[in-house]
Amino acid sequence: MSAALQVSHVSKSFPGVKALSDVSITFQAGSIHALLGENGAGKSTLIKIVTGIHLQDEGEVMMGGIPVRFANPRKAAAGGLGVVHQERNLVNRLPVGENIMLDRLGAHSLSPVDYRSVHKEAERWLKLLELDVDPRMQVSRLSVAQMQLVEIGKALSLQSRVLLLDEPTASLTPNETKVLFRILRKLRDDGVAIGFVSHKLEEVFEICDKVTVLRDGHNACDSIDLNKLNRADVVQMMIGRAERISKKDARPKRDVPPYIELKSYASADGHRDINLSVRPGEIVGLYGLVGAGRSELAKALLGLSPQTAGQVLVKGRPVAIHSVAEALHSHGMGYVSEDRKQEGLILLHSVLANSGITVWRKLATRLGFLRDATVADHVGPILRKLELKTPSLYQTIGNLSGGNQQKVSVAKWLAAGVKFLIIDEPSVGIDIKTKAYLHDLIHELANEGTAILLITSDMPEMVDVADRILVMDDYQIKGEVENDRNYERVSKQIMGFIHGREAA
Amino acid sequence: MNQTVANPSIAADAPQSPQGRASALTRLLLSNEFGLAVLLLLTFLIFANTLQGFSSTFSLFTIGRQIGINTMIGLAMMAVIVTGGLDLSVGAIGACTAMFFGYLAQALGLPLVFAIPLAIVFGAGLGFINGITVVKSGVHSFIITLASMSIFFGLMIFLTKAQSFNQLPAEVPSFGKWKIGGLVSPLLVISMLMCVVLSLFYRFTTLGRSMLAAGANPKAAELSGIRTGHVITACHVLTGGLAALAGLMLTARTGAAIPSMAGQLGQDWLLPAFLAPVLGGTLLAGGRVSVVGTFLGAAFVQTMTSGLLLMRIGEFWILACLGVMLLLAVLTDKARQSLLRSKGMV
Amino acid sequence: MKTMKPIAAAMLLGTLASGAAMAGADTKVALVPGGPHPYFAAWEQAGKDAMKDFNLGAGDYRVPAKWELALQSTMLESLITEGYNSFLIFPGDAVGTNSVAAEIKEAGGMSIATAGCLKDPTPAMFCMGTDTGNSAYLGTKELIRVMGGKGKIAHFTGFLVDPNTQLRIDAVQKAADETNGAVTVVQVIADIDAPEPANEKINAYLAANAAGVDGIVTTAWVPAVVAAQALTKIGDKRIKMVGIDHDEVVLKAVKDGFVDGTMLQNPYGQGYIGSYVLDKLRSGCTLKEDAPWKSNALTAKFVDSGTVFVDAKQIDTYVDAMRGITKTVLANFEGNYLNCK
Amino acid sequence: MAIGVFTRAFDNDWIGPGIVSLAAVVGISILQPSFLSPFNIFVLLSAISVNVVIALGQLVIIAIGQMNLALGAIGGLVAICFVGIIELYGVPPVPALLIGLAIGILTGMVSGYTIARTGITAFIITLAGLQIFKGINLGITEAQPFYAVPQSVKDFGNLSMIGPVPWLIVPMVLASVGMWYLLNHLRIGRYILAIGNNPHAAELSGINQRATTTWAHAISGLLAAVAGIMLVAKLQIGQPTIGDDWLISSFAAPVIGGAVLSGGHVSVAGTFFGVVIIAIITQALVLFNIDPYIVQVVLGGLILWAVGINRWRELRVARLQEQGR
Repeated sequence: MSAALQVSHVSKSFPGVKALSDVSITFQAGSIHALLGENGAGKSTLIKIVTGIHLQDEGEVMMGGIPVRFANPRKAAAGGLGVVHQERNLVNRLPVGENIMLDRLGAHSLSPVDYRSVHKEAERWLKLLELDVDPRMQVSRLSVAQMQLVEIGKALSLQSRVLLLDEPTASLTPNETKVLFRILRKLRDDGVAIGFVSHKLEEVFEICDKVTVLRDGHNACDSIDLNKLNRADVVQMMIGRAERISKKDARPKRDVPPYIELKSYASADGHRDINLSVRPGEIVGLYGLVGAGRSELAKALLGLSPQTAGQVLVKGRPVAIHSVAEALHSHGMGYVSEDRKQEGLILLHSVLANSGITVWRKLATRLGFLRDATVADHVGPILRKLELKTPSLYQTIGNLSGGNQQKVSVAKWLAAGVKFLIIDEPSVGIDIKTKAYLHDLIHELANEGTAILLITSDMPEMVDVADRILVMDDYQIKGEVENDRNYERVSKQIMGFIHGREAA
Repeated sequence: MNQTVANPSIAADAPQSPQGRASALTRLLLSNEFGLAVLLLLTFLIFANTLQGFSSTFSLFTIGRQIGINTMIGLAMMAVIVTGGLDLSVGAIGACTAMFFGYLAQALGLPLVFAIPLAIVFGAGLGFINGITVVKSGVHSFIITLASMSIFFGLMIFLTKAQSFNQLPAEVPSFGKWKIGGLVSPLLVISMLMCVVLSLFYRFTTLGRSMLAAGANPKAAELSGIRTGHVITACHVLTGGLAALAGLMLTARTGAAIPSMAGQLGQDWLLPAFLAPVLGGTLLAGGRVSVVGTFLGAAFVQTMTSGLLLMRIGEFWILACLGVMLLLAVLTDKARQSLLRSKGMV
Repeated sequence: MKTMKPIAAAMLLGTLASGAAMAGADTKVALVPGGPHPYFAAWEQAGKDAMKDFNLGAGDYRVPAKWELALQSTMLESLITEGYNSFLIFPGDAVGTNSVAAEIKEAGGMSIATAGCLKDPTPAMFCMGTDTGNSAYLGTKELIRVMGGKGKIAHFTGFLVDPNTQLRIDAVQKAADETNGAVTVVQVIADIDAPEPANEKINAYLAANAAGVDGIVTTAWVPAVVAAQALTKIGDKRIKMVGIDHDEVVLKAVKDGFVDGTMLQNPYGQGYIGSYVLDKLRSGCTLKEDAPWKSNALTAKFVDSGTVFVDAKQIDTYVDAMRGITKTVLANFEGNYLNCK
Repeated sequence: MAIGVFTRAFDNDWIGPGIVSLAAVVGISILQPSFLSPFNIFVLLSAISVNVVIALGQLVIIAIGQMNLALGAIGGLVAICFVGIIELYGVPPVPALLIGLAIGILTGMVSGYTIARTGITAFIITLAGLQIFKGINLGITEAQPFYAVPQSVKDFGNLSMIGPVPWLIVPMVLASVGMWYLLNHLRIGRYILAIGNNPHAAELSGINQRATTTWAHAISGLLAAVAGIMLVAKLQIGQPTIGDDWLISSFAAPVIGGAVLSGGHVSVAGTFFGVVIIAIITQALVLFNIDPYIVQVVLGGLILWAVGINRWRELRVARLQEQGR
């Protein structure tokens, strides 16, 4: 029997970066197949090629032994390929039911929509997922987890032979995840080929039977049985060496007054009763699931959302921050965004413009004049220190690799010489080497006296880098964990704080 | 390709390796501006050799003068397209400013040295109103300026009772008629100077760069410490100022400040205002400007218009020709971009 | 257009005799309105006829595609470039078009502001057109007459940016004032030169105020058409109305008795006489400074191209009336205004 | 959810404009009793009918998150083609009508397809379309109107059906109900809204964006054509200027009616009341002899006011949602 979905020897380049090279993977019917790899290893690119969003440069995609080349996701869905993408893809202003059934609202353009059957059908999938939501309700009124489930329901409802799930559990609670896994097992038993992408190795070992690992766009392994492997093997394949539990020693505590301190802080975004302080030279981790309100807290601190209660103290003095400009220029605060493409960088512009944007004001003459050379003199040493690889400073940054882009989005804050830096998911979409490098850099910065707030959902990263870890859930701080670099203990404690909500 | 930046300060002055330089040359040859310049040159040569009178000094003078005015109108729109927005009220601002200038110079008898700057400040002020409304309301500038176009123009007509100012100081009309070297209008010179100034502005000033950054990605710019709201307001102010300048130039050209110079609600300016920057390669989505392209775009449109008129194609078909030209221009640009992308050159 | 043909033919006959055709092959006349408008349609035939009758090098009617001052200016400039030297121009703007007229003069050509005037000081030779103020005044007088000397008048007129609009408003007011309060102007609706808003506003006004109005005077083409339509539709013959121009709708309403009369203007005569005069001036004639120029709010050198009130009785023979005027004006011009050696 | 009921009342976009319309009617008729005379109602309804069809033509494009600057140019082109073929070729009214509507659909489809195929913003494509269609219009007519409007067409535009209700209301009602049904109950309508709301998600969900965009513009073209022909009937003349001044009101009415300009959310009933408000204000300014110079200012102010209200509502809904989390 030929494989339900087979990818053979696929390569794909984007300007400035080779995303996939000679990658193969085979999804069999009746199997749950884990696709693993670090951020930037090429998982999402692979899924996008399979579903017809990107076109491969070389290689072949086959379904049931027949080569396919979907022109767009529509064709892929019609060809029997259901996908839950990593980013949310719901139409917010339409009701839940219609979102689930969006591609089956009618036979042709002028078909009337039979709402009763649409809602009935949608309800079936919502029930299956144990999601108690009226299919007539607008998606915009759902919580993040509910949206994720609706999206899964939408993919399930296609009843396709192949189902690819890209990080389906990122914002789910353990209970919701349990329900999802039950459904996936049933689908597997019914003969569906399921592809499962996740960062959470525990989940992978719980539900998957096969595994393919990608590393830097190559196959680290191709469709092997998972039960022959243990966690350490998988990790070794992912990062190319044995998992280091903690390379870095616990850093000495500094006994200095905090650079920034929040007291019973609340924001218009919904944060409540936040108490938090970061000392110069300290790396404070902020852990939480997607939708817990971490990035929102960072942005609120920078003045993008009004403060509604409590106090913010910078160097012991109460301040009110109304704009990022104020945060940067008056209080030395910076923010490395998790969303490089949308918030961190101006992809249309050059490396120089992106790395110098924070210091234009500082470097300009009194009349606001500024020469490229002045900026280059200022940011050049920093970029050089970060070992940025670019043909020239005038290269459009959109053409650089993810790791190099990330270096620039950090570099601009180094250039600005901030005293307090919030780093949000620093290792999304970058290669392992850059990641390690960034971790060193964060430590180095802290050693030089910068106060750092690190936001990440990557548990090993958190354990590796942070000094102490605050756990956030539902826009509140649920607890604090002193980081002794003991992965097992720390991660268990963190999860305990988050799941405390479940128990209650 | 991927060599580490060895010496950034050198990189700043002459960043390209020989390889990089070659690709820069190719990039120049494939750029919108270059294509437009070639097209303009060709059109011009064809018209000059086939149409009688096209290359007479009088014809060249009038074409040049009109290019000057249309360039300024195009620059005014360009300054706000940078933000990914637009300003439908440029014509209304131009007409209002011209009338305000007329009032100052004629009714109040203010010397030109005061009247001109005051008028430009007035136009910039109208732009400021647009900008602050757009930023504060968060509504797209299309709808805001659609409204302000009506309001500005309506108030102007209400206040002036649509009466022209035609007793302006003699310098004004004679400036419009002045032929430098018997051929070149000072209006063209002013616009070309403004092109130089704006090119420098977008390249060498903090504000100009911030405008580009805020236009390309307002979120990222905001999070990088740029006061996006202020910058976008500043873009509208710049638009207002440039529209005011265009209004004054048109006043010099007609020798009087007349309320109808930009048509009902100032709508006559909209076509040149969009044609020039769009033909010139300014991204409507914001974040990239081409000042030179705007000039070339305006020059191309005016050359075509004059040529078509001389060819006696039929006055009424000129409008359709301009529309087709706009369409072809954007389609060619699209094709060029995808060519570049397929060759991995962008 | 179709209406124009008979007029044109009739006028041709009437004027051929008086046209002492001089060799004017180097006189290239361009007739340029401010933009497309049915009023100017007669200019095309007038230009052609004049070209034939007076042996001109050209008598071309060229219309800017839109009512856009810049477009008209560009077109005039390109006509200069093409070698035209005599221009009949309807000014896109009474002030703004002066600069192009100056360019024509500098290029060795001459121009006559036609159907609308340029504001003095102007490089145009003179202005020939309907005396808009006078026409509005006379029309209002006629209206007051049919109203029996008392009542309330509504006045519908054109674009506000057109300076003639203000002249018309003033003239109507003046005629009403002369009745010492017996007649009042109760409403002026302006800015309705496009059919859609005209239709909306005039209908809205009549719908609500028909009872409060005894007479309507219109002083622009579109409002006349729309108001005539409206009165015909209501079937109201109590409200008196004096229209303007010769749109089919207005003429029919006059015939049917819903409109009491219309003030005819003379676009054909303007084009024809204007071309003739330009040719004369080019062949050495000069304008007499002491000629009986009229003056209006814009210029001191104005020649009336004639206007005539026609009511139901004369409506079938209005072409004759116009022919008479054209003849008179042409003869009058030759005798009183031109100085030919 | 209690909040659901509360916000749903606010969600009904037409309630605000509806109340304003009603208040305006009551207020004006007290000050000016003739406002409610049968003839005035007739006049008002005729004007509203045409403008609703125009606004709906823009509404469907706003729904998909774009704008159609060529709406008026298409309407004008169809209007003169309609009368033109009757006058020049003696085509009977009904085939002429069908040809006119076909031209509208076709021109709309061409713009829509160009936008969908090239990905160039609708603003530029329809700006070019505006110039081209208007240019063809003027090229054909040389700006002279066609007069040969058949009596049947004139009657349609000027006679009343029952009492003060004009025949013109028929296409308006058909268009409104049709548009409401399309947006709420037809697959194409839901797709239009989905694309307007989140084009990326729509594409990933298997919606054919190209076809949907093309059809949305075709519908817009059809409505422009209907409005153009309605105006021919109403004005009794094939004016080349038809459509020149549709732009502002075509955006103002949907916006007053609560449409979100970025797409995905529109209200047919709200748009209807938006048109009513504009019509009443236009009339009120005439009735109360308000300086005509100020009309434009009021219209502009009205748009800003509507935008402000919409914004306020959006924020309010967002806040309620925040609290409901």
